[in-house]
Amino acid sequence: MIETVIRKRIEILADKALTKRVTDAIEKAEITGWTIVPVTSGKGREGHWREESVMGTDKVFVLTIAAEDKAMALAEELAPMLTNLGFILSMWDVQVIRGERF
Amino acid sequence: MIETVIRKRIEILADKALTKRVTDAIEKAEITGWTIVPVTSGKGREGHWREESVMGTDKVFVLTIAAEDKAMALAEELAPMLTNLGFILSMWDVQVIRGERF
Amino acid sequence: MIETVIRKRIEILADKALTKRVTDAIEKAEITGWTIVPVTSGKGREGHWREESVMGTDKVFVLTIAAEDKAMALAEELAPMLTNLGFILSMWDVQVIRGERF
Amino acid sequence: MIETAIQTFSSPVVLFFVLGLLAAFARSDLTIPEPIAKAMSLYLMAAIGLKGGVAVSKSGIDATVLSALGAGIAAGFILPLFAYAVLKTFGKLDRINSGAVAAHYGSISVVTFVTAVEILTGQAREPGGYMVAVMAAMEAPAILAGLMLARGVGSKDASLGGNRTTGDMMHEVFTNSSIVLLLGAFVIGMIGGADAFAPVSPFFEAGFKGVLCLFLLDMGLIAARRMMDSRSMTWRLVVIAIFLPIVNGAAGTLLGIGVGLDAGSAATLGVLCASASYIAVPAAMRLALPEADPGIYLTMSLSITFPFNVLINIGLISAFAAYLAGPTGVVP
Amino acid sequence: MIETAIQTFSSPVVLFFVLGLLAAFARSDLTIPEPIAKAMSLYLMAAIGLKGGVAVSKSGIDATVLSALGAGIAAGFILPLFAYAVLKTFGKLDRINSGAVAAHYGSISVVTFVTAVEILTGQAREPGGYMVAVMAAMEAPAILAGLMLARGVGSKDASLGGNRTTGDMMHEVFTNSSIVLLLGAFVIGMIGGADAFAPVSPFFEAGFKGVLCLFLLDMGLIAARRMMDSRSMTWRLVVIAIFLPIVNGAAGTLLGIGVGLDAGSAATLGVLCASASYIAVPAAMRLALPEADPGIYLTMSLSITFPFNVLINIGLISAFAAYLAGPTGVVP
Amino acid sequence: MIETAIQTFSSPVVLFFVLGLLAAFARSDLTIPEPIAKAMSLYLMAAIGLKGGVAVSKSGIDATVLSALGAGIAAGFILPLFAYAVLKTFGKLDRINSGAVAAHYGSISVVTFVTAVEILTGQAREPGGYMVAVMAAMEAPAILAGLMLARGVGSKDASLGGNRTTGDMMHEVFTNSSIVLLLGAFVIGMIGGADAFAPVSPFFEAGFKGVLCLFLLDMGLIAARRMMDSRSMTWRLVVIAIFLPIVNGAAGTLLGIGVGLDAGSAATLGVLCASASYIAVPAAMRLALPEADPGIYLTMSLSITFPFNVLINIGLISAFAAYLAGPTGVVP
Ligand SMILES: Nc1ncnc2c1ncn2[C@@H]1O[C@H](COP(=O)(O)O)[C@@H](O)[C@H]1O
Ligand SMILES: Nc1ncnc2c1ncn2[C@@H]1O[C@H](COP(=O)(O)O)[C@@H](O)[C@H]1O
Ligand SMILES: Nc1ncnc2c1ncn2[C@@H]1O[C@H](COP(=O)(O)O)[C@@H](O)[C@H]1O
Ligand code: NA
Ligand code: NA
Ligand code: NA
Repeated sequence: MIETVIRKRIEILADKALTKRVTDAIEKAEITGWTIVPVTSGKGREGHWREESVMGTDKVFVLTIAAEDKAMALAEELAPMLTNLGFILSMWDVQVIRGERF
Repeated sequence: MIETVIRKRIEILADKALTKRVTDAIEKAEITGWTIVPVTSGKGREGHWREESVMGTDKVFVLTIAAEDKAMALAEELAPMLTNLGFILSMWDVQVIRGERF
Repeated sequence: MIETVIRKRIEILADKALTKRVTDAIEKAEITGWTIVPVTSGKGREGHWREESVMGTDKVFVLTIAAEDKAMALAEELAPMLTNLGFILSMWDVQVIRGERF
Repeated sequence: MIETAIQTFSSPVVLFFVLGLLAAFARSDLTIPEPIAKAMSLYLMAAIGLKGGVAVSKSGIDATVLSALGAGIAAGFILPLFAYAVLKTFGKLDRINSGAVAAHYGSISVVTFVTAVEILTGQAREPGGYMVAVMAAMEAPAILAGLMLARGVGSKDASLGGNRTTGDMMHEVFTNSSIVLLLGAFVIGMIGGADAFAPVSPFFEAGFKGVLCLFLLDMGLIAARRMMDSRSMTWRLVVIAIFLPIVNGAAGTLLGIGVGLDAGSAATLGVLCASASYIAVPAAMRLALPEADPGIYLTMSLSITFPFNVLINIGLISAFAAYLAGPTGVVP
Repeated sequence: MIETAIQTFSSPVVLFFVLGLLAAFARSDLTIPEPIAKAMSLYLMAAIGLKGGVAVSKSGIDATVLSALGAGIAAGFILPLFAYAVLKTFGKLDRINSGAVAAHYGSISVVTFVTAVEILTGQAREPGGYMVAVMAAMEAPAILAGLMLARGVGSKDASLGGNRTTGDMMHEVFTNSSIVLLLGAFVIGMIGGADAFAPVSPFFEAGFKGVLCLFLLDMGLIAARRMMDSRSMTWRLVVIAIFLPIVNGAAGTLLGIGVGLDAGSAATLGVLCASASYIAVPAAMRLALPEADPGIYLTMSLSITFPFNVLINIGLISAFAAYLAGPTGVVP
Repeated sequence: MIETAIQTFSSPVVLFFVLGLLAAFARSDLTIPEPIAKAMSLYLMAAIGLKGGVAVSKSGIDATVLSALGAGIAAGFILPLFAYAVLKTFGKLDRINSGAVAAHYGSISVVTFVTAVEILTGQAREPGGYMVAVMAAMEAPAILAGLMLARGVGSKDASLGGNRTTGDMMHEVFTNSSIVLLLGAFVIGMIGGADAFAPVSPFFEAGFKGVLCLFLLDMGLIAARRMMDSRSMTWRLVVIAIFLPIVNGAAGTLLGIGVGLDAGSAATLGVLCASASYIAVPAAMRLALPEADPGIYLTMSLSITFPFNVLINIGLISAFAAYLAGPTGVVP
């Protein structure tokens, strides 16, 4: 049977305009890659938002898979933005094939 | 090291036209927020579908992060729709930072 | 309380043009369905890519939920593509309602 | 007849539809991006609404217009009853799906209407501008009729995550995006009239046929792909999807001639009766009758009835109207 | 006045905006797909830029143009100061949000400008083509002024995941997509001139008003939905969102007449001062001042000031300019 | 030469391309939404196909047309062999990437073709309408040639999740969306002819240059961003991406004059040979040769060859064709 290893999958909801701040943090944590998934609307304590790229209110999910230590370093780095910029972060363990890539 | 808490992440695949039924259920369960992710096509027992917004066959993922008890209440509330309207629900544990938000 | 069962959720990042190779593998593994989620850009060891459907550089996430044995069979089937075509695969356990559907 | 067929098949609009069908059957990866397809449908609604409103602002509302409107609305309520009966008996569909399909066949297809106007105009039988108003008026009644057939009057479906009353359903039907845009643009056209329309006419009028070509290309692609994927179709349903447009088309044409319309307008009323909605009604059904199967109603209306109407039935109806109206163009 | 109001409310552009407002208030599901809305805004920027560039390539840059430019740029720096003071005191907003909102009111709304040009042209008071250059020149100064008010000169916000200097902020402001496209197309129009513009004019000129209709339909939908969702609005902010365009509009018109512009151009300068940005500035703020609340600045500029300007204030400003310019069209 | 350069650089189409390059190099966030870019490419294919089909329906197919077609198809098979040799030896690429890149340079770029037609028409050297047919005929042969070079005839790649035969590959190539649309629209244009084309010409003809401007703006943005991100480029590949269009352009022009085409058509054949595909071929390669690196073939064709052709090489080729054809416009 094929061999899998455990990594962390981190998912950050951020303003599209501020994506670079998240990916810079990912690179600072020396994680090899990331992937952007679009989102179209949502609701939170600050109310309802909709993807309106004309006015720059759109958000994205930034996904990245990394070893636990790097994942925690990334979470640490992003923590102030979660508070100040309203980002949302969640992470969980996943099995990956060819773990050396992450 | 930064502190994380465990929450449930629930993901519901629903018809776009019926999104409000899902988000109403989320609000009924007193969960603080949700986020909509687009999907473009899929296949199930009922065959193949493609995002065709002209004809209203498009679907979305509704994501929400909540404490376990609220998550289970939501699942309970949504159960009839899973059967009657062909929605799909899955959930799993995630670590979040600033758990008081969820 | 509503009853849930454990299934694997597998997520494959693949070139849009090659989606059919992934869904063919899913069908070969006798999994009942799959769902496609769009992605817009990313970065890995091979550098940066952006969704450019004019030139065919766009990618998608293929999601599928299946029992563990079928999930492992799928991973086995996809393994060569992970190496040759640069696909990425991760999987984890999820709770689902109405487990007989998956 | 042969002349009509040649005219039909040398229209770029029809040819792009055929191209779409062929490309999908050949399993080409050609697709129109989703937001573009949606935008084209919105554009077509706005353009048709404006044009109709301007036409009515010019002609005013006279007895002909009123009788055409009356005939259309009546047809919108009656046709679903007939369709429902056929679908439940011969078609062997359940109550919910019969009601949903009946709503589609009682309502109208804007694109079929437009294609018919183009073909009729090519035959020097241009229908009256007020037929846009008739079309707009025929969109909603059949949706209401179909919902009542499927659900019964005043019922609630508390089980489906809501306390949905007939009032809610009416709201959903009348705020449906295509109905709002078609009627809204119609009113704008009536308020503004031809003068106000002039500056926007390069966009809404000159561009119209070209957009229609690309939209029909997409409809061809979607119709053919849906046909190939279809699992819920039976031969009975295929027969109905051909039979209803023939019968409804003839009935509508007779009705039109009967209430005193000219041949072109009567043929257009026939086409409206013959056509089955695949934009406004499916979207409304997904909301108001989500248990119904789009694999049935969309495949019937878009993949069978729509091509049948565009490629064959419009020609038949036009010939029938010409025959009824007689050689002098006056009802004999 | 009444005549102006009739002219305003029979313009399809304005009527589509009203349709958008009504559809959203009626909770219709009508929406323009996101990529289409974005594409329309890019199209409008390119078309306006080209048109302005071609106009300036014809007229050249003379003393009138230079004084109009000077007046516009000065207003762009001064208006935010006034707005900031009002927002902080009467509006009770904090420093950051006051600065962000001030940037919006000091900058300009391209669509308000275009609507005003259309209405003024309908009244035989077409402004000079160079006013596009004035508009372009007024976009950025207020953003800089607003950022400095919110942040203080030369500050850094290391806490927010970066070492962002004033230089970074200036770069973000000037490479903002709408500013790049507006200015870029302006330069292309100037280089190419009328001859080079001719082959692209069916797309950029003939189509313009139609695209504007659909864009305003969308703005109506968004403005109304935002108004209904709004949580951060107070009555004080609503008052300011009406008060600022009145005061700024009058001031701008006076300034325009003062530096010797004709009535149409002076009214246009008034409208530019009265308008609040909802495309370029919000996008820049999200990047450069992410702590500010879009629920405040977008709701004020798009949901209150923009409808007020389009439906009422442009008429007021035009009448005021006509009054100032006197019956002979010359400054009395 | 200088005159040509001025003509090139005052064309709005070229200027928008330069604007895109500059905006991306300045790290502006300007982007054309993805579905819009795709829709524009589909529009351009449909419009060009229609135009060519109508042209051929008028002119008919005579000896000149046939020899131009023959020359084009022959070039489509031969150019990849030459390119492959250069890429493998001087370029030091492996077999698979050499084959993939060779397919791009043997095939054609529709947008380069269109830009060349515009520039040549500006110089009173409008090529024959049948050159669209030549272009369409040149799209596919090089893809097949490139695939055979990369894979060998009749090979299978069972390892890559499929049993992909040459037949499968041919199917994928000929059902590629741009090829289907270009050829389909060509046939529609031929069937319908000028009369049928008239009602859709405001959309497909009048709007064409404007859409081309925005499409080239996007190509400029993408080309520059790709150049800045590129990791796989070597100086050898950059040299080849300039060398091939010069050599192929001259060869194609000579061939054109040789088979008896007029200067404009010969120059156009030269441009087709010089151009490298970045729409149809990359999409086909992703499917049929997924192991090849888009970082190589797209960067070469889109980021180097395309700007070189548009900004410089079209001018060179046009001058060369004029020189060959002699002052009287007849081959000396
Ligand atoms: N519990 C939640 N689950 C999923 N998404 C959430 C949740 N809470 C907030 N969000 C998303 O995060 C955005 C910002 O949240 P907030 O800062 O609370 O307004 C919301 O608009 C949602 O898109
Ligand atoms: N096993 C699965 N994994 C992921 N998505 C699924 C699965 N089964 C069904 N789906 C999605 O749910 C939709 C409806 O499923 P069904 O009701 O089985 O036709 C499908 O079209 C897919 O998009
Ligand atoms: N660690 C990672 N986390 C998330 N996505 C990744 C990761 N590494 C690679 N990817 C995605 O996979 C694509 C191909 O990766 P690569 O083959 O490493 O260039 C990247 O462009 C990303 O979209
Ligand atoms: Na009907
Ligand atoms: Na202002
Ligand atoms: Na070539």
